[in-house]
Amino acid sequence: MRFVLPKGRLLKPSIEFLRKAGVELELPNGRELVSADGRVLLARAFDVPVYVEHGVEVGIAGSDVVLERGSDVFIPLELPFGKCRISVAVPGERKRYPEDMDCFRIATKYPRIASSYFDSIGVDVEVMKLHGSVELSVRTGIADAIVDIVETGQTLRENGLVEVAKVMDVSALLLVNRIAQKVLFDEINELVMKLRGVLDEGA
Amino acid sequence: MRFVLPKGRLLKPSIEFLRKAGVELELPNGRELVSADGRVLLARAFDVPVYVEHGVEVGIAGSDVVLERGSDVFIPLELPFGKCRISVAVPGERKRYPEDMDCFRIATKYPRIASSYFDSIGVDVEVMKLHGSVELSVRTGIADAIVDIVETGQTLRENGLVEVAKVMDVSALLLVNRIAQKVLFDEINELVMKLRGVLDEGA
Amino acid sequence: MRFVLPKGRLLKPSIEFLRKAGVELELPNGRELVSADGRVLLARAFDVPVYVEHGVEVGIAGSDVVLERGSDVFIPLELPFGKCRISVAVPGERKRYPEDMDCFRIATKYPRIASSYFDSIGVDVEVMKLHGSVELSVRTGIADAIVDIVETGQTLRENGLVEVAKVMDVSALLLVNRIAQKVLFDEINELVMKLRGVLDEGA
Amino acid sequence: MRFVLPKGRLLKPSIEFLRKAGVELELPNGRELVSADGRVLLARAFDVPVYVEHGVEVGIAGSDVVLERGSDVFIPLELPFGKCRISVAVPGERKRYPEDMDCFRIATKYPRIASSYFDSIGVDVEVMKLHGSVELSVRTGIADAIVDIVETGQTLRENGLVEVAKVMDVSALLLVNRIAQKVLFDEINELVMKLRGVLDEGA
Amino acid sequence: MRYTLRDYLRLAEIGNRLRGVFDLWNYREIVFPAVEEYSESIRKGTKFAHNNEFYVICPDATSRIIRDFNNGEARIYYISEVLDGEIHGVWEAGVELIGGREPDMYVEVPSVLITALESLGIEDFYIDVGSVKVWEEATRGIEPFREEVRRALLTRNFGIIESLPISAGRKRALWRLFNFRGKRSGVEKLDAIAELLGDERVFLDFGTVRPLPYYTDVIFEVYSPRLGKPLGGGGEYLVGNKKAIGFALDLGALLKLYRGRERKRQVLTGEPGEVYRRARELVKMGIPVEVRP
Amino acid sequence: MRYTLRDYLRLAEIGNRLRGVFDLWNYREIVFPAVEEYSESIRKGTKFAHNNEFYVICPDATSRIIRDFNNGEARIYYISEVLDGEIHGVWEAGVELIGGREPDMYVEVPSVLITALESLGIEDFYIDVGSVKVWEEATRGIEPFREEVRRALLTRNFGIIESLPISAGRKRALWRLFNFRGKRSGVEKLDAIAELLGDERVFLDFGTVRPLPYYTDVIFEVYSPRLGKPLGGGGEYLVGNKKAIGFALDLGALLKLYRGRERKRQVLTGEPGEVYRRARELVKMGIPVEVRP
Amino acid sequence: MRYTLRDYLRLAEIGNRLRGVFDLWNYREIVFPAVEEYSESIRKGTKFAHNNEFYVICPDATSRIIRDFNNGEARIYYISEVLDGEIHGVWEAGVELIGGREPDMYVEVPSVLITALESLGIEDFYIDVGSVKVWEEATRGIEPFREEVRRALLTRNFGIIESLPISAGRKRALWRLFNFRGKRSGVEKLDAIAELLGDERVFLDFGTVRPLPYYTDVIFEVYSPRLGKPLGGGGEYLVGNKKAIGFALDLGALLKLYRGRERKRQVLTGEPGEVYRRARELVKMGIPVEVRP
Amino acid sequence: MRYTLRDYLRLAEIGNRLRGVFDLWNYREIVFPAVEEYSESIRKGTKFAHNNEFYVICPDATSRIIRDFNNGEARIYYISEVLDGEIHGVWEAGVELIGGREPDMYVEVPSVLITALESLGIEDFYIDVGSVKVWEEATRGIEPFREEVRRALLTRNFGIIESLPISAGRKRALWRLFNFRGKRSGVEKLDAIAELLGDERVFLDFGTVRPLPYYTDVIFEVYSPRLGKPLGGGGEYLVGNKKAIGFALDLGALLKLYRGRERKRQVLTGEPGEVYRRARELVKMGIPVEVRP
Repeated sequence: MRFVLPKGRLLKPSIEFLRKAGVELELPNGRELVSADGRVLLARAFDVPVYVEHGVEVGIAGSDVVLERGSDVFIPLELPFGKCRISVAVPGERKRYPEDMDCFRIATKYPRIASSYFDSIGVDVEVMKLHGSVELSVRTGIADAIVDIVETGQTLRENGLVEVAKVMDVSALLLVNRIAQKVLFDEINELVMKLRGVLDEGA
Repeated sequence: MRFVLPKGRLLKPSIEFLRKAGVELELPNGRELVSADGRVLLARAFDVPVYVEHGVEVGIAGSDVVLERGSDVFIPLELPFGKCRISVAVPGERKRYPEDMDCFRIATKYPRIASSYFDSIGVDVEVMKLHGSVELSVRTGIADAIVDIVETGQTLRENGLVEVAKVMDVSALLLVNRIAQKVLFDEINELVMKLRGVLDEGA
Repeated sequence: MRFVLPKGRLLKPSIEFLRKAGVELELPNGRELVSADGRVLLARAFDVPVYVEHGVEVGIAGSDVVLERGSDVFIPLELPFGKCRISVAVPGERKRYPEDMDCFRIATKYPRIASSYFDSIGVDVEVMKLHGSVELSVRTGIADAIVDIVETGQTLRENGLVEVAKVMDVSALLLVNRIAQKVLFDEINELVMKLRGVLDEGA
Repeated sequence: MRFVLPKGRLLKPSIEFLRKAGVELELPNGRELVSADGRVLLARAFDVPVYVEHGVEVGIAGSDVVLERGSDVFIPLELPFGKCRISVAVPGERKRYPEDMDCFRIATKYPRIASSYFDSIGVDVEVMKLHGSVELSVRTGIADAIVDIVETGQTLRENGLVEVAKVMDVSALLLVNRIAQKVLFDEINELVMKLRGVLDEGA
Repeated sequence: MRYTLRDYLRLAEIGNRLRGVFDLWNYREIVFPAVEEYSESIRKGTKFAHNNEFYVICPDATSRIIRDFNNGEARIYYISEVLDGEIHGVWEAGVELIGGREPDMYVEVPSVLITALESLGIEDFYIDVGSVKVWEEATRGIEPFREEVRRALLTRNFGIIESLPISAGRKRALWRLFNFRGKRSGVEKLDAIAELLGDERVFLDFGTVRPLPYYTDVIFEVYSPRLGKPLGGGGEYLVGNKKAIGFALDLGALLKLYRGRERKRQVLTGEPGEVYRRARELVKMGIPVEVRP
Repeated sequence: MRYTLRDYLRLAEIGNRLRGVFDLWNYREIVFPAVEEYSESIRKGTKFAHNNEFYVICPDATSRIIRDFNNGEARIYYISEVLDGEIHGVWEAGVELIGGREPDMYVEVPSVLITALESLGIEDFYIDVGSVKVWEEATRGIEPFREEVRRALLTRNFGIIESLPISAGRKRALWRLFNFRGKRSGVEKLDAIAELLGDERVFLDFGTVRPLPYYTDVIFEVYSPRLGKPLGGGGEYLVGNKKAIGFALDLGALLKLYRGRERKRQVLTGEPGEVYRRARELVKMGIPVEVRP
Repeated sequence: MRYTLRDYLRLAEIGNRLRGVFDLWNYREIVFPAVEEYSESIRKGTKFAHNNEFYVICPDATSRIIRDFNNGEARIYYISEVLDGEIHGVWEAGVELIGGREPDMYVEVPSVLITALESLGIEDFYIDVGSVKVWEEATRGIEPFREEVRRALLTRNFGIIESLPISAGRKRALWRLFNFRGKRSGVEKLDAIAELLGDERVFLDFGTVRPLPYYTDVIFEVYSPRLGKPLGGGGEYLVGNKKAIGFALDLGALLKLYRGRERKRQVLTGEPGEVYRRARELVKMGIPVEVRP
Repeated sequence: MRYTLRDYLRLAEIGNRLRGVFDLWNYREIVFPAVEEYSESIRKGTKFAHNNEFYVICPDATSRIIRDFNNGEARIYYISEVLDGEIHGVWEAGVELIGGREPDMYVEVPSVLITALESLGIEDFYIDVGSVKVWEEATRGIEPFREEVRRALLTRNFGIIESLPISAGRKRALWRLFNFRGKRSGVEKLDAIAELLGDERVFLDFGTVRPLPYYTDVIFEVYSPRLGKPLGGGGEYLVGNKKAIGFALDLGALLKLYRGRERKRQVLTGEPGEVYRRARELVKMGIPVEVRP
C-alpha cells in the first residue's frame, strides 16, 4: 500500500495525523520524491488526486484540488486540517457582488470550480486560468475579480482585495483508489478505522 | 508601457538582455510582484502570455508556454536565451519510440503540446496533465512516458529516463500585446529595434 | 362565386341537392369542363379539393379524397349522399385481420389514408399506390391486401375478396375556399344556410 | 410468363405488335381484367410498371409513366408506337418560357417529371398534382402553366394553350421484371428476339 | 419557398419600412440568436443536435419572449426568419406589447398593424377579430367536447358539432357563433375594440382561429383578397402574469403585394477626396447622399 | 459569448443606428436565410445535417455574396449573426460595394465606416490600412516561403523570416515592411487612400492581416484603445470579375463602447378611440408618437 | 478511446468467444438498429436530429430491452457499441435473463459471467455483489437524506453521512454497511447467492454502486487487479412486472487482459476446382478448413 | 423497413449461422464503429454533424476496408447494419478476401457464399457472374459512350445502344453481350470460374451490374426465384495495389427465406448450487446446457 502526499502546507499536518493514528511513514530524503522503501510519494498538491485515481492506493489532498481535477477516487474521510475556503474577491475600491459580475473577467487557479459557480448563479463571466498569484491580475487591471483560496485573508488584504462571496469550504481529504479499495479491502479498512479513531478522539 | 517577466530560470537572463539593450527596469522589491513604479510585473512562467494577451504591453516567456497557453499575442523576436527542448522520455529499461506508444498514458505539464504531437504522428495516447515532477509518474508506474522540457538531460538521467524523440525546440520570446503594438507603435518599435540590435551584435 | 363539381358518381346527386336548395347551376355542355357562364367546373373527384384550396370558391367532394389530398379547405357541411366506406379487404381464402398484416404489401388508391391507418395500429406494411382496379393486384398475387372504397361490397365479392376492417366512413362534403369564406362571407353564408335547410328537412 | 397491358390508347397497338411477332394473347372478356388463362392482365397505364416491378413478368407501358412511377424494371426494347411528348404549355395570351416561370404554379399529372425538369433548369415552381384534365386548371386561373402529354396538340389548342418547351419524348416500352429476366432467361430472351425482329423489319 | 437574391433585398426593404413604422410607435427592436436550446415551451424551429445537446434553429419569436421576458412593461418588435422543421423558413415581422392597459392595448396593436400595412402601400386588407374566451364560455359544461368543437371550427365543419351528444339549444348557440361576422357581436370587449378602431376593414368573426396555443382571449387574422393565404395575425397572451398582445406578419406574403418606392437623395459629384468629405458631413446631419464622383 | 435580453435589445438598437447610416449612403440591406447548403466556398457557419444533406447555420455573409452575386454593381449591407462552429455566434454589420470605380471605392467604404462609428458616439478609433499585394510583390521570387512570411506576419515574428534561406537584402526589405506604419508608404495606391480620406485616425500599416482568404489587395482593420480586440475590418475582393470592397463590424465589440441616446416623440393623451386615430395619422406622416392614454 | 483496425479484429474475436459461451448457456442474441428515436427512458446514446425529429445513436441496450420487451420469458444477449454523447463509444457484451425464478436467476447470470471471463483466459477477477434494497431499508425513515447517502456511497465518503442530522445509532448502522465486505452479510438473499455460487472470487460488498438507475435490488460489479477500472457489472431490474437480471462487459477492458488462442484447422491443398469442392463439403459438416491451393 | 423485436432475434440468429460458416473457412470477423468521419471515399451512411464536424452513421463496410486496410493479406468478414441516408438501415453480412491468388480467390469467395446460403437452408438460389472488364473491352474506342452503355445495361435497354452513332458491327457485338447467359462465354477467366465452381446454380451473365463503383472486373449477384430482389452480390476490387474480392448478403432478404432449426442441449435439473456448478463445468467443455432447476 503506497501513500501519495502533497508537498506544501498540507504535508506536515498529514504526516502528524497519520502518526497519531499509528501510521509511521518513512519519508523521502532531502529533495527526493519517493521514499527509500518506495511506499511514500511526494507530489504537487494539484497532482495528488490524479496519482490516486491512476493507481497509488492512498493519498491526502485538499477538497479544492479534488473537485478541480474531477478525479474519480473514493473519499472515505474528511480530515481535521487544511481548513480554508474558496472565495470570490474584488478590489476594495470596486466592490461588487457575484450577481453583478456579468461580463467580468475572473482570474483563478480553479477554472472548473469558478465556471461551475458562476454557471450556478446564472452569471456569464470569462474565466482566465492562471497558475499562480492571481491577486496580481486584479491589481494590474487584467482581471476584474478572482476566485481563490482564502485561509486567513491576509493575502487578500495585502493586495487591497475584499472577499464578496464564499464558493466552497475546503478541507484535507483521505483519498483511496477505487480498485485498491476492493483488492486491499482489509488493509485499507484498517487504515480508515484507525484514522477515524483519531478523528473521534478529536471530536 | 508595462513589462511582465517570468519568475524562475528566465528572469535573470531577461533582465540582463534588456539591460544590454539599454532598457533599465526597476524591479519589484523582495517578494513583491509589482515594481514601485508599476511598470514591471513578475508572474509565473505559464501566466506571462496570458497577461500580455489581456493587456500588459510587453512580456518575455518561453516558446513552450506560449504554445501551450495558445495566447493570441505578437512575437516580434526570439531571444538568445532560455534554449532547451520538449521531448518524449521513457524509462531506460522499457525504451520505446513514440510510433509504438499506442494506448500509452503520457504524463506532462504540456497537455496541449503533447496531444497535438501524438495526433500528428497518428498515435492514440491518454494524456495525463500534471502540475509538476512528471518524472515521478513514470518512476512509480502511473504513466508510461512523459513529455517534458529537457535542458541538460540531468533530471532525466537522475530518474532513469531516456529521451526518445524531440517534440520542439524552446527559446525565450519577446511578446507584445496586439493592440499595444498599434496604439504604442513608436515606443514598441523602438524597443524591438534596440533588442534586435543586441541580437545582431551577438550573432 | 364558382362551383367545382366531381365528374362521376357524385355529380348527379350533387346537382340535385343544390337544386333542392334553390341553387340552379348552368352545367357545361357535352364534354366541356366549364359552363358557358364560367361558374361551374367539372373535375376529377380527386382534383376537386385541390381546386377549392387554390381558389375556386365552392366545391363538392367525397371525404375520402379530401383526406387523401390533405387540402386546406373549409368544410361547412356534410352532405346526405355519396355514403360509403374505406375498408381493408383480403382474398376470402387467406382471411387475415389488419393486426396480423406485418410486412404485407397493401395496394390502394389512398396511400396516405392507408399508411396512417396502419401506423395508428402499429403494423408495418408496404403501401403500393395504384391508380385503379386495386382488386386486380390481390387476385394476381402482386399485393396481399387492399385498402379501397366499398359501397355495396359487390366489387369485392366479384373478386373473391372479403372486408376485414373499416378504415373510415365516407360521405360527400361541401368545400369552401378559406379566403372566399371571408371575402364573400354573406354570399357563402347564404348558400350554407340554404343547404342546411334542405339537410334539416331531410332529417 | 404473364403479360400486363395498359387499358386505353396503348392497348390496341400493343396487341397488334405482339401479334406481328407471333405472340397471340388470349384477352380478358368484356370488362374483365384478367384473361381466362390468367396470362394477360389489363391495368391502368400508370399501374403497369408497378405490376411488372412487383412480379408480373412482362408488360408494356409508356416511357412517361415508367419515369413518373420510378419503377425498378428492365426495359429491353423501345416499341414503335405510343409516340408523343411531355411539354410545358401556357395560355396563348400569357406566353412565357420555363426560364421565366419562377414562383409559377404548375399543374400536372406528372409531378415527379415536372419537378425534376424545373429543378434541372434552376427555376423554383410550385407543382400541383392533378389526376386529370390539367388544362382546366390553367383556363380557370388556378395554375399558371401545365406539364402534360402532347400528341397532336389538338387538346392544347382547344384550351387556348401553347407549347413553350418539350420536357421529354415519350414512347411505348417493353418492360421485364428483374428477377424474371434471370429465372426465365430463355423464354424472355426469345420474346425479345421476336419483337426485335419485327422492329428491324419496320426499320 | 426559396428566394432569389433579389427577393432577399426586397424582404430587407420591407423589413426596414416596417422598422420605421414600429419605431414611430415607440417599439424597440429585439434580435434573437439563430440557435436556441430545445424546450417544450419553444414553438417551431428546426431541430438539430450539437455536442450531444438538442437545439432548435430559428424558432417562433413570441414563445421565446414569453419564456425570457420576466418583468416590466415593454413595446418590442422583431424581424426574423422562422423555421419550422425545414431548411427554408418564413420571414416574420412581429410586434409585442407587454403589460399594457385595457382597453388601450387592444386598440394600439391593431393600430400599429394598420399603419404598418399602409406604409407598404397595402390598403385592401381585412382584419378579423375573434376570441378564444367566447368559445370557452360557449363550451362551458361540455368541456369533454372542446377539442371536437375546435376541430369543427378549424374547417368550419358544423357537421362535427351536430354529431355531438349535446342539447339542441347548445347546438343553436354554437351555430350562431360559427356564423357570426360583423361589427357588433354583443360581446362587449370585442365590440369596444371594433368601435374604438373605427376602421371599416376590421370585422368581428368568431370563426377566426390561430395556430399557436398561447393565446388567451382576443385573436386576429389579417388577409387580403389578392392573396390566397393570411398576411399574418396575432392575439392576446400572458407573459408571467402580465397581459400581452402581439401580431406577426409574413414578409413573404407581403412581398407579393408590395411595390416599392424610391427616396430622394442629395447627389454629389467632384474630386473624390473633397466629395467624400462632403458626403461624410451630410450623412452626419442625416441627409441621404448619392456620390457620383 | 452569451447575451441577456437587454443585450439583444441593445444589439438591435446599434444595428438600427447603423442601418440609418448605411441607408443615408445609399446602401441597400440584404437578408440571408439562417441555413445554407454546405460548400467549400462558404466560410464559417455551424455545420449540421438535415435529411441526409450537409448544411451550415449562419455562415459568413461576404462569402455568400461572392457566390451568389453574379452581375451588376451594388451597394449592399447586412446585419446578422454569424456562427463559427458553435451555438452562439457573433453579430456582424457589414457593407459591400461591388463594381465600384477606383480610387473612389477605396475612399467610399472607409467613409461609410467612419460615419457609422461616429453615429454610435465612438470617435476614438483607428483604421489601419494594409495590402495583400505589397506582400505578394515583396515575396516575388521566393514564393515557396510565402506561407512562412504570412505566419511570421500573423505574430509579427521576424525571427521566422530571419531563419529563411533568403538574401540579406530581401530580409532588410521585409523588415522595412514589417515595421512600417505611417501616412506615406511609397505605395501609390495606399498613399492616395490615406490622403483622400484625410482623417488623422487612418494609418497605413503593412503589418495588418485579415483572417479570411478572399481579399485581393487593400485590407483594413478598425480598433479602439478602449478594447482589447478589433472592432472589425475588411478589404478588397472579387465578385466574379468585378472589384468589390467591404467591411464588417462586430456588434458585440461596439456594444461595449456604445452608450445610447433617446429620440424626441410626440406625446398623445386622451380617449383611446380618438388618441389612436390621431396616432395613426401622425405615424403616417412619419412623426414618432408616444401614446399615454 | 479510438481503436486501430487490429483492435477491431480483436474486439470481434472477443465478441465471438463470448457468443460461444452465451450460446452454450442457451441465450439468444439480439441485434439493435444503430439509431433509436429519442425518449427519456432510453439511456446514453449520442443525440442527433434527422428530418426534424430527435434520435440517439447506439444507446444503452438494457434500457431498450426494458422498453420493448413486453411479455414472456427470455434469455437474450447482445454485443454492440454503446455511445454516450461522443463519436467513439464503448463495445459492450451484455446478457439479460428476463422472467426467471428465484433464487436460480441470481445464480445463473453470475455463472454465465464467470464462464464468459474464463473462456477469455481471464481468471483473476472479482465479482462484488451489492444490493439496492439494503440501502433502501437502511434509510427507511430518513428518506429526505437518501440522495445524500447515495452521494456518500459513490465516493465512500462517510463524512457526508456524519454531517447529517440523524441519530447516532443510525449512523453506526450505516457505517457497518459502508464497511461490510465478506461472504456472509446477514442479508439472507445475498448470503444465499454467495453460497450457491460457491466461487472464492465472489464477495458481498454493500459499497457496490452502479451508474444506471433501473436496478431494483441485487447489483454486481466485476473487476480485475490488473486493470484500474471495472470490467463490467449488472443487476436486477423490472421488465414490465417481470423480474430480470443482466450484466454488461466492457470489451475494451477485456481487450487489455485477453491474449487469444488459435484453433486447429484441416489444411487442404491441390487443384482449385477439386480442393474447393472438398472444402465446401467439410464446411458443410462443420469442419474448419484452411485452403492452401 | 422497420423490424420487430422478434425480427432482431432472428437477424442475430442468421448472423450467427453465417459467423459459423465464415469461421470454418478461416475468415476473421471485424467490427466497425457506428460513426465514421465523413469522406468522399466512404459510400452510403447517414450524414450527421457533431461538434462542427461532418460524420456518417453506419456507412458501407467495403469502402471502409479499402480505405483502412493497407498491407498484408487477409480473410475478413463483418456483420453490421448499413444506413443509406435514413434512420433505418439494411443488415449486411460481408466477406472480403484481400491479397489472394488467382484463380483460387475467384473460386474461394463464391464457395464461401454457397456454403453460407446452404447453412441457412437456402438451396434454391442462383449466382450470376459478370465482368466489368468485358464491357470495358467491348467499348474500347467508343469511350465517350461508356456511360450510355452502362445506362443501357442497368435497364437492359438495348434501344439506348441502337440510338448511338456507332458501327453496326459494334452494335451486334454489344447485342451478343447483352443477351449472353450460360456456362461458357468464351472469356477464359470467367469460364474457368464457372468450371472450377462446378455448381449448376452458377451462370455467366454479362448483363449483371452492381451498384457500387469500386469493382474492377469479376462481379456477381445472388438471387432466389422466391424473392423479388437480390440476396446480395459482390466482386473484385483493389485494396492499395492488392487484388481483393468480396460479397455482401442482405440479412433482411435472407430473413424472408430462412426457417431456423434448433440445436440439442444437455438438460440439467436439481438444486441450484449444484446444478449451476455442473452447468459451468459443461460450458467450459463446450457443451450446450439448459438448466431447469
